[in-house]
Amino acid sequence: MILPMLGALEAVLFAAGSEGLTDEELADILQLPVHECRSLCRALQAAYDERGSGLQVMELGQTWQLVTRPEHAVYLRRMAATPMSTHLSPAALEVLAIVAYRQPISRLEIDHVRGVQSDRAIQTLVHRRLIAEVGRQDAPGRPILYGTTQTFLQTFGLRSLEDLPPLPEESGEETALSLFQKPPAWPRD
Amino acid sequence: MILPMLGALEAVLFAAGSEGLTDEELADILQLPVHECRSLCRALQAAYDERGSGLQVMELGQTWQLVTRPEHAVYLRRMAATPMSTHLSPAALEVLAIVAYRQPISRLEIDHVRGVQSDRAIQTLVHRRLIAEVGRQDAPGRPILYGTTQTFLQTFGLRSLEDLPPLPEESGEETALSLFQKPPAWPRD
Amino acid sequence: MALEVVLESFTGPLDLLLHLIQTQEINIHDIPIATITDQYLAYLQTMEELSLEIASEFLVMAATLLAIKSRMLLPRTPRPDQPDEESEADPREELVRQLVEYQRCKWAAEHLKERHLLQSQVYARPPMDLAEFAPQEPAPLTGVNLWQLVDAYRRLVQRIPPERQVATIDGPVISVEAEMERLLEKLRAYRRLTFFDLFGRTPTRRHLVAAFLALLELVKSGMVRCSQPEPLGDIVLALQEGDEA
Repeated sequence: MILPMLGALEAVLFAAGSEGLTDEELADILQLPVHECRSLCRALQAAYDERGSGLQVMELGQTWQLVTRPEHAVYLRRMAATPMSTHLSPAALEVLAIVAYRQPISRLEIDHVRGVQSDRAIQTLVHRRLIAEVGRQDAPGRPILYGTTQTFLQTFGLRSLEDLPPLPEESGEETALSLFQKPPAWPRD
Repeated sequence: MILPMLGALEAVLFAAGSEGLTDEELADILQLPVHECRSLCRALQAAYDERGSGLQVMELGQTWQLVTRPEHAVYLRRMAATPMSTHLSPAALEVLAIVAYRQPISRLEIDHVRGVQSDRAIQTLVHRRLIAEVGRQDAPGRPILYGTTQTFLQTFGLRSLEDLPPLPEESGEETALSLFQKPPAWPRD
Repeated sequence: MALEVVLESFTGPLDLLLHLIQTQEINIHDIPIATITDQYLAYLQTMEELSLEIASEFLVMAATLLAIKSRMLLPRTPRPDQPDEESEADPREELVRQLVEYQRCKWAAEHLKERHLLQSQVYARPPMDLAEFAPQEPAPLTGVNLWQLVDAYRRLVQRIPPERQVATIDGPVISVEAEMERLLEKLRAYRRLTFFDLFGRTPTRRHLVAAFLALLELVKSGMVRCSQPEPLGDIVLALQEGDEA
């Protein structure tokens, strides 16, 4: 009985990330009494320790979390130092462009423009300090608003945001105008 | 020797999360030859499978990722309160299948296989980044040629296009084969 | 024709034909064209009776089926201008070839659907914040320039399906109050901005007017200070210290 639930607990803690989950949240998700969740967590903890995993189950504050072990910090340091790639993925570049031209902008608005979820790309850009939280939207949940950073300006050789090339009017908005409006010539490469 | 590195690999894949890590990045971080990284990943994969973990090691696109197992989706959905991933219409799936197996392919050729116009389905797929323009056909009007993307591989849990199952052979129908022919490089079975 | 068949949606004429063939377990390579044509036409008729829109491709296929049917009725004689070794090709050949190919497409689509469903049940976790492990600032980005960024945006705009504009409806009234809030929000984030930072990318003229009025209001109420460090230079706007904390 406990074994299949151990796998479920593992999956749930994994996906929860650095926020962790409280006993009560776990009880709710796994549909188990709180005390059973606690013993399940301890069982998983023991199992991880036993097999010398690179991860461990920790009770931090009031939450259970899956975290890396300190002995692997050296690899994480190397990973942090050598960025996963020196260039940006097309998705990240797209998000960066949206933030640059439409800041301040929320994650939801970015998702809406792109038609796909952008969490990952946003996280990458925040991590690379190309965008940062610049405020909160006055809306339910007070969503984070993103804007570009000083690093962004430096990376792209801009004095200020004014230096961003103007864009053609967006499609969908006042389509009639586009008939008479010549899009600026885009230099290639 | 391999055991301590398994823990390191686990920690590093955990930290990379949904970004995943390529063979080369792993080699760089773990300071191991690329081929050893690959066997290490496969060893970790086997270890996870063996102990019935809630997690699994997957090769998606060109990256190794640590992800949850589908059987725990019920708990994760409860946790994330995420809607089921938006499904694709039958028409979009048809177009995607044609592009996946016959890329690069033009809209006209897609229309021809389906016997019906595919503009809208193509637009949906482009918008969702499952297919993209990969070139132009050397024909009048230089029509756009479509191919699948990295997102496609990730979304469908494929390591590479080679993971697509071979299409059922049509016995004795030479003509049919010629149209849905696989590129010669693809492994049979 | 059963009603459930009518209500089922077919992605195209080939989909419908394949459905008719499969439900009757007909050999795809030897289609009884007269029967299938009748059934196909009956289907279209039912659709019409239900006032369902029939895509033009369905009608083209109907014409094709009728053409094949009539050619099947004609005696097949070798034509003198085509000294073919065998008798004239089967009029169904092209259609069969299309159907066989489409069948494989359906097979592949079904397979992809299953894979998609399976993969949608797999969850990853967001990448860990490695900031505490990073020795200093993340390594500078290389190999990307401004034009790539602009291009990315332009491509994005192209990729987004154009909204079908049926009628022009005047946009929402932009309130000066809302604009004041927005400008303040921006200034709170940046502390100091030039005039163009604030207005350079205002989407429409209406927005621009509202934003400008809002700025005047803010200056009047003393919440924002304007200065022009050099003659004809950029106007610098700053949040009045101590006012907003």
